[in-house]
Amino acid sequence: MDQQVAYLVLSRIGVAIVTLIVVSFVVFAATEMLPGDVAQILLGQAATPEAVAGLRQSMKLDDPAFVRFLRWMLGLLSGDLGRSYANNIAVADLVGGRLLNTLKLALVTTVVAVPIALLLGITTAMYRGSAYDRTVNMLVVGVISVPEFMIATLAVLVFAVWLRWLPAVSFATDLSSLWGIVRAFAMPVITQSCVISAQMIRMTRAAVIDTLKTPYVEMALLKGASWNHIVLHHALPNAVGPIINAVALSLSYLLGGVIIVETVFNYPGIAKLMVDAVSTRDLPLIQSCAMIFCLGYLTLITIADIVAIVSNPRLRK
Amino acid sequence: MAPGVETLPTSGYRINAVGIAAFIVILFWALVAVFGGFLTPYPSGEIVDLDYFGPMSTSFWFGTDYLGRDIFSRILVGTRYTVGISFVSVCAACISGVVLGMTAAVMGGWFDSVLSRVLDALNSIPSKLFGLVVVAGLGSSIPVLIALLGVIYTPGAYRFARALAVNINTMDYVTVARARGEGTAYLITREILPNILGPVLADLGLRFVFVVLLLSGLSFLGLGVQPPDADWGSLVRENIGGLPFAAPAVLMPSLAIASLTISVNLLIDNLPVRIRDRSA
Amino acid sequence: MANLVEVRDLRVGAVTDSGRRIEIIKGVNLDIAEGEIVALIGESGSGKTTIALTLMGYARPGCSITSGSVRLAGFDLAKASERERAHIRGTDVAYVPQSAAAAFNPARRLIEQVIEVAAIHDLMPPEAARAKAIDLFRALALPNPETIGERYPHQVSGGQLQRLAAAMALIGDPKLMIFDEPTTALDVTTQIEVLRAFKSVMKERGMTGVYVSHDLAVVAQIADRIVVLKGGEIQETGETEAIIHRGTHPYTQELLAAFQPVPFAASHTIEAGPRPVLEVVDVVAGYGPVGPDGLPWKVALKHVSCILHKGRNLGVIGESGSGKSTLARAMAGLLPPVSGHMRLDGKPLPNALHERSKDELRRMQIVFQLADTALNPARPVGDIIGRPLTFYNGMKGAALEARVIAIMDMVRLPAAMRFRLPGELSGGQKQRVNLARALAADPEIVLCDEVTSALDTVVAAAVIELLKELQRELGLSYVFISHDLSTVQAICDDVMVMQNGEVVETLPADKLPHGATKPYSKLLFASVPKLDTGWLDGVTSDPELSRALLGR
Amino acid sequence: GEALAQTPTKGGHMKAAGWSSSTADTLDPAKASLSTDYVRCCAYYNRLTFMEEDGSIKMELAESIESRDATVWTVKLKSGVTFHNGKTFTSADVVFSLMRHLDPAVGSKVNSIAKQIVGVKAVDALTAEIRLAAANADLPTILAMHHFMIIAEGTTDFSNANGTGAFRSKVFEPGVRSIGERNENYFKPQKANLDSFEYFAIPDDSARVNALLSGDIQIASSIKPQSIRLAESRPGIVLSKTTSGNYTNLNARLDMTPGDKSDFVEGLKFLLNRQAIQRSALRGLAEIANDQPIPPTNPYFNADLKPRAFDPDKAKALFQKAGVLNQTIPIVASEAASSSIDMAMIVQQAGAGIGMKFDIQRVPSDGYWSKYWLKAPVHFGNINPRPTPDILFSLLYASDAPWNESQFKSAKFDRMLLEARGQLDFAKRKAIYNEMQVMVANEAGTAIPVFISNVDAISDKVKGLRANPLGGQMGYAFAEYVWLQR
Ligand SMILES: Nc1ncnc2c1ncn2[C@@H]1O[C@H](COP(=O)(O)OP(=O)(O)OP(=O)(O)O)[C@@H](O)[C@H]1O
Ligand SMILES: Nc1ncnc2c1ncn2[C@@H]1O[C@H](COP(=O)(O)OP(=O)(O)OP(=O)(O)O)[C@@H](O)[C@H]1O
Ligand SMILES: [Mg+2]
Ligand SMILES: [Mg+2]
Repeated sequence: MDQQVAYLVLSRIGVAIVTLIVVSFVVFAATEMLPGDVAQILLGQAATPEAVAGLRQSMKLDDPAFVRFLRWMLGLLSGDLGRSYANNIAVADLVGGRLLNTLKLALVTTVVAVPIALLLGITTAMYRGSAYDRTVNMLVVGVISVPEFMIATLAVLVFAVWLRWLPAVSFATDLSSLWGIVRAFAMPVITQSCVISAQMIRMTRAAVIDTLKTPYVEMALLKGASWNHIVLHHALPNAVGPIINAVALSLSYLLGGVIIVETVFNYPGIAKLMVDAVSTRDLPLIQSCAMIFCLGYLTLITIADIVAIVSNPRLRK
Repeated sequence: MAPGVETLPTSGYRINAVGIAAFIVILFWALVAVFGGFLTPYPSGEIVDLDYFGPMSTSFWFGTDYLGRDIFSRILVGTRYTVGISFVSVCAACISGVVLGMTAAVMGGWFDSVLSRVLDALNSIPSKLFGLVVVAGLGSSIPVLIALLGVIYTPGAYRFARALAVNINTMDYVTVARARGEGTAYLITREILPNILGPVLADLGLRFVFVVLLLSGLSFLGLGVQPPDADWGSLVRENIGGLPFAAPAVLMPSLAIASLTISVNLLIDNLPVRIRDRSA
Repeated sequence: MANLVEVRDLRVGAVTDSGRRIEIIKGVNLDIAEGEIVALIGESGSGKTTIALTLMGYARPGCSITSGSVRLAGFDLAKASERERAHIRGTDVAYVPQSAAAAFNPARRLIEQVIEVAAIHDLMPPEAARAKAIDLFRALALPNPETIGERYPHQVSGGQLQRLAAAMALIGDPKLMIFDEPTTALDVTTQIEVLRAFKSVMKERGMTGVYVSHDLAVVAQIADRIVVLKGGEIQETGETEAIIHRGTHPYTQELLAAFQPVPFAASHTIEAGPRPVLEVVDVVAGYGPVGPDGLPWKVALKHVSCILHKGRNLGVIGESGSGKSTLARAMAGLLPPVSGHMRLDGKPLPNALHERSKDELRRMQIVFQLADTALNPARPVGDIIGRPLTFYNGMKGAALEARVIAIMDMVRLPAAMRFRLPGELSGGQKQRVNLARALAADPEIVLCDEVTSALDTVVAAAVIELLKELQRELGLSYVFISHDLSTVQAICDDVMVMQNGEVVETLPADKLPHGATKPYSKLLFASVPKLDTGWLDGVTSDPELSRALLGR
Repeated sequence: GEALAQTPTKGGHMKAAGWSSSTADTLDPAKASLSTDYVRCCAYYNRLTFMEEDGSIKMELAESIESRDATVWTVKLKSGVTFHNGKTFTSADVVFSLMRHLDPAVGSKVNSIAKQIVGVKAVDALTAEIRLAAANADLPTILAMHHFMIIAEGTTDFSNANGTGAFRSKVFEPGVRSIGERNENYFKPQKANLDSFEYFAIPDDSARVNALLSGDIQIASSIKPQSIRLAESRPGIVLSKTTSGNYTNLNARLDMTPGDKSDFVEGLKFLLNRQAIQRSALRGLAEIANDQPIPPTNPYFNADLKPRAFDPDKAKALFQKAGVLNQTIPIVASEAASSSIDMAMIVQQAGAGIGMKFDIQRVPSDGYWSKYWLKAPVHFGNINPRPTPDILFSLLYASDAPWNESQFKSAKFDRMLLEARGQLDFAKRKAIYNEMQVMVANEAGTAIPVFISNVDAISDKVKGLRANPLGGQMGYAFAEYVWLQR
């Protein structure tokens, strides 16, 4: 079985690489389709045709698109992400710190949100129909119905402006002490958790409820198992597939989808970098960011797929 | 059986009080979506108040927005976008995602692999880039917006439905249907769908919420609802500056969103159940 | 002796969706003395499982105990809290379910589920529980007792699963054991061992037992007292001897009468045409990935060949796990053989399902052994049975409805049941739905995998009668897999004996049981229980038989 | 506070936030385009000249700039100035810094303005000579623009800033933040007051204000009119307002329908409800303009040219005459041109009153300047303040102007532009510019409703900040001049 899983992982990694290349090409093509190129956008309003032509030439943008794509791909093979068109700084330098920031925030959010979400999802399934279940359900849907930027702004108003407990912008804070980090991360993490938990909670609940109807759950009841035991040992293992998929999808949001949180809390993460790169048509940077998102996403869903397969013995061939 | 059960004897379906309440709210908004445009006290784009973020008053029921426009009228006009676009695109995304997901689970093999990878790839393209390319290529109109939202949300629905469906697909009753020679269409609609409907509907409810909110994000890409009209999410976004003053301009659209999305989810949780005759 | 169980005026009801109450159990009184084994017999759907479950203070979803009391050692389970009930279940009273297949969690290893009771009630450390479980596996004659627990539920045969379920119940040493048809899926040889194991374990630990069955012969071996049920009411109670010899109630007599089957071959009138309708040649099949040697990881069929003639029936018998169901799956195309081939009506039949034509599929229908998992829990019975009619014949509307009702009537199911979901049926009812679905396809060959195992003798006899009748009218051919030799005898022309994935021998049914030549076949036939309370104890004294049993 | 303003306190670390930054952030003055770039350039580099609050020109790195014919200019440089890396500042640096704007590969934003420079010559170590293609009396003002900051000769790598400015660059993370430390070797006797300053962008308007309110930053630049009420409501916050000539205008191209009908263009100008725009869209933080680009603060402003009144009836008549009434005219607007969507809606509403249908097309701000601006028949533009009428007119209205938003072409106008440029006499120049302003207001297709004020919200701890015609935050040069009150 270990061998099967290893084979599975290897083949998925192979497929992931192909997907990466395809995505990178699509992203490249998409960028090419957008109006304006980096020379034009860097010059902004000052983009006279001659100025644009001159800059374009000096940036080697006159090569055919495909050649530039290949050049970038070849560079990537040798581990070189290229240099940003916009300011000629190595993409790796631009991305590195930002990626780390994003990962930090994502990690903290995961650690906070996933256990809480699973706990709420499972307990609401256990006490389905109870007042507790209804309250949590209302709250969950209520919380996600509030736009993210509103949650973020409200949090800032309350905790930073009125109470002055927390800094309004995460990055302007001292990150050297643990307390400083907690203060800086508190609001972004809460906001992100609000956004991603809902899906996990609802999906966990639905999947667990589905398995609670099965005869083996009835049998466990007849063995004298408590509800807790039944849910944890019987319902959950069979609901793992859908749950892990919901978790993976939710977490993938933490990489590229947190643009609002990064904006409101002025947190220098990779989502904003990507948006910047798109608006400046900074191809090497767009490509690198897209690769990172894609890689993150593929990693998450591959893990989800493998866990789902391992959790259902019938799927293991 | 839960107390507060109400029976609708004629329909052959039974629904509980919460479900009825949720349904009434949704019906209300559906009616507003259709007729709201004719009921506005003021044109939705007209500046009617010299002040901005005005309070609730008899002339402006829900106060005024950042430009001094009547929020009540703007919500009425915005309803059709929020309700209509969200509804259509969520249905499109979920139907295509779920159908594809079940098909992939049933067919398996290369169809499953290829489709899964294609949708994975689609999902890993940043949606902002995607949106921009679509606007650049196809221009911006409501159908394009709906299609875009559908495409953005299909892979998620697919993934979730597939995860559920592969488990069902291993059951003996699916094998029996296969042995009968049933086609894929039958397998997915009759053997698999009824058994994954609960989670799929729950997923649909959530996606509805996301779409309602995403709409406002896409308006800023220039997609879809064009000024002076605005969907509810955009109303909240435009007026977010009024939050510190608890301006009705930001609170009322938020309440509208919450009432609709919560109702949709409650209705899904409390769908009518068909009354079957189980007598021996 | 004090009564361990006292049931007084027990009523169990269900509320239909339209709000109407129906009563499933109508005022039952029952006493069980300490150390006594009481059998509940009665026709399918008479409420046996329901009563058995109330002894644990449990009613299936949609049903509830409406009145009466169920006292276990003086403690009223009907009024107890869920917590108190949980405390008693597994330790004071344990249950072996009717459908073992559905009772196991597909995602967890068998051993974990078997020793779970010990963990839940904190009875013993896991290692001790494991050791005890392995002892029980051995006592219940499971193959590879040390390792079988590491498998998953879908990796063992139906009979193995049922024994594992018994082990799961026994591990907590309960005071009261409830067996719900625990041997229906077992072949006779295994059945003997299991029954003996049950008997000795229960005697050793002074357990009290409730044994639900429709098989009088089995009940005769194990029960002290018999309670006969029908329509949710007790018809008659008495000492075992008294009931099996002097049963007075008409239903009891019906049951007894149905026990002696009329051998089929004798009454067979159809000319045994020379035309083979299905040929299986040298088939090798199994489970798991195909290895470098071209064989699957677990080979379940080793070069099996057999022939089914038109209008004749082939019985397949053999111990649990011998590959009977696998053969049926291979024939149906669900498990394409790695080598060998098949012919249908003289024409080559593709091995794989998807290569077969719709007509080929229609002509051969399979009835799954595990009715529970073979019925879609989300679809009403009427739809399940109606589908083949629509699918193969395009039947619709009123015609469809009429035909569904007719088919349900053939298998003795009331028409009103077509609106129910499978979860709301009794075990025997599910099995009949399963059979009805195959018959609805209007097939030429029906692969019946234990279609009567969960049916009481009366209904089973009726179903067999139905199958014969269809055969007379439509010239059907059956492959009849069963462990119940009398049933096989009642319907088959030829009987194929299987062991370990191989064909031991094939005999004409009228030569049974004395024509068997191979020792294994002999053993098998000698193991058929007799309607005689002393038979089980007598078996062991038969030197030849016990030698054979030991040699296995 | 004026008394205190006289005695600056030294020391402290200040944090200030602009409204936009991206990975395209740069330390190259020629490429500077966002507020954050300007702030950095002002802190790390110096210009030859500096524009004061009242629009007058003061010498900075130059000792003097003189010319007899406004064509050949002699620039005398300050001595004893050193770059951050210790190199001495000489005329060679001036030659390099100015000439590079002509090289297309540099991608200078002021390439089109710099084109009038035909040559810069180092006369001696501290004297440079600038030769123009044609006379231009505005050269000292032009040199006060941010892009003409002086860098060390031969600099091509801008990952660090090597300037002469009051601060040295310590941290530069594009799109994230910049930190500068006081330059102790600064050539001005009054060195910077702050020990260090940190600058970053908080693009979200309410987040920027909130950061100020919570005390995380001391300056929140360019806050939106809608946020002012919040900022005002809190103690310890002061607002600094400058109206410097930034405007968002509605352009109808004269070479495309419907702008090719002059009645349509005129009607559009009458339909522009300037009061409503000033009051509602900008919450009073604007001054009503009269369809020409020179702001009232500019000495050459034509005070006699009165803004058109909002007159829907006249507009209706004109539209009728142009034959466009009842047609649907698309207007392209975008977040990229600030307030343009609100303005569009005001025009749309006014149009609805007279049966004129305007269809607002909100397009992404991404790509707006390359895809829609200057191109769509009716669209919005947004022009930042420029120091002189000459720059504005040659950039925006001359027949060969690179940004001729409405494709306004007039030989007379071009002639007058050249004439004024060479004219060293203020009164005569003003007369010509006045007439040109009238021409633009009446003939060009650019409707300029208001000049938008810039409002910076600052903590009352920040002292020494003055207004500047080059933009908010003291023309972005605040870092050198402000101090933090303890
Ligand atoms: N999916 C599977 N994977 C691995 N082994 C399996 C699988 N299904 C069945 N087996 C094994 O194959 C052998 C034959 O199984 P099969 O179900 O054909 O037995 P059977 O003769 O029908 O027994 P029973 O009378 O108990 O139903 C058994 O040993 C069983 O454990
Ligand atoms: N949820 C339900 N709603 C209505 N009727 C039900 C429900 N569950 C079971 N029944 C009915 O109750 C009756 C008793 O069922 P039970 O399972 O006790 O039968 P049984 O005697 O064990 O039969 P078998 O031998 O077939 O297993 C059956 O007629 C069955 O159809
Ligand atoms: Mg039963
Ligand atoms: Mg079997």
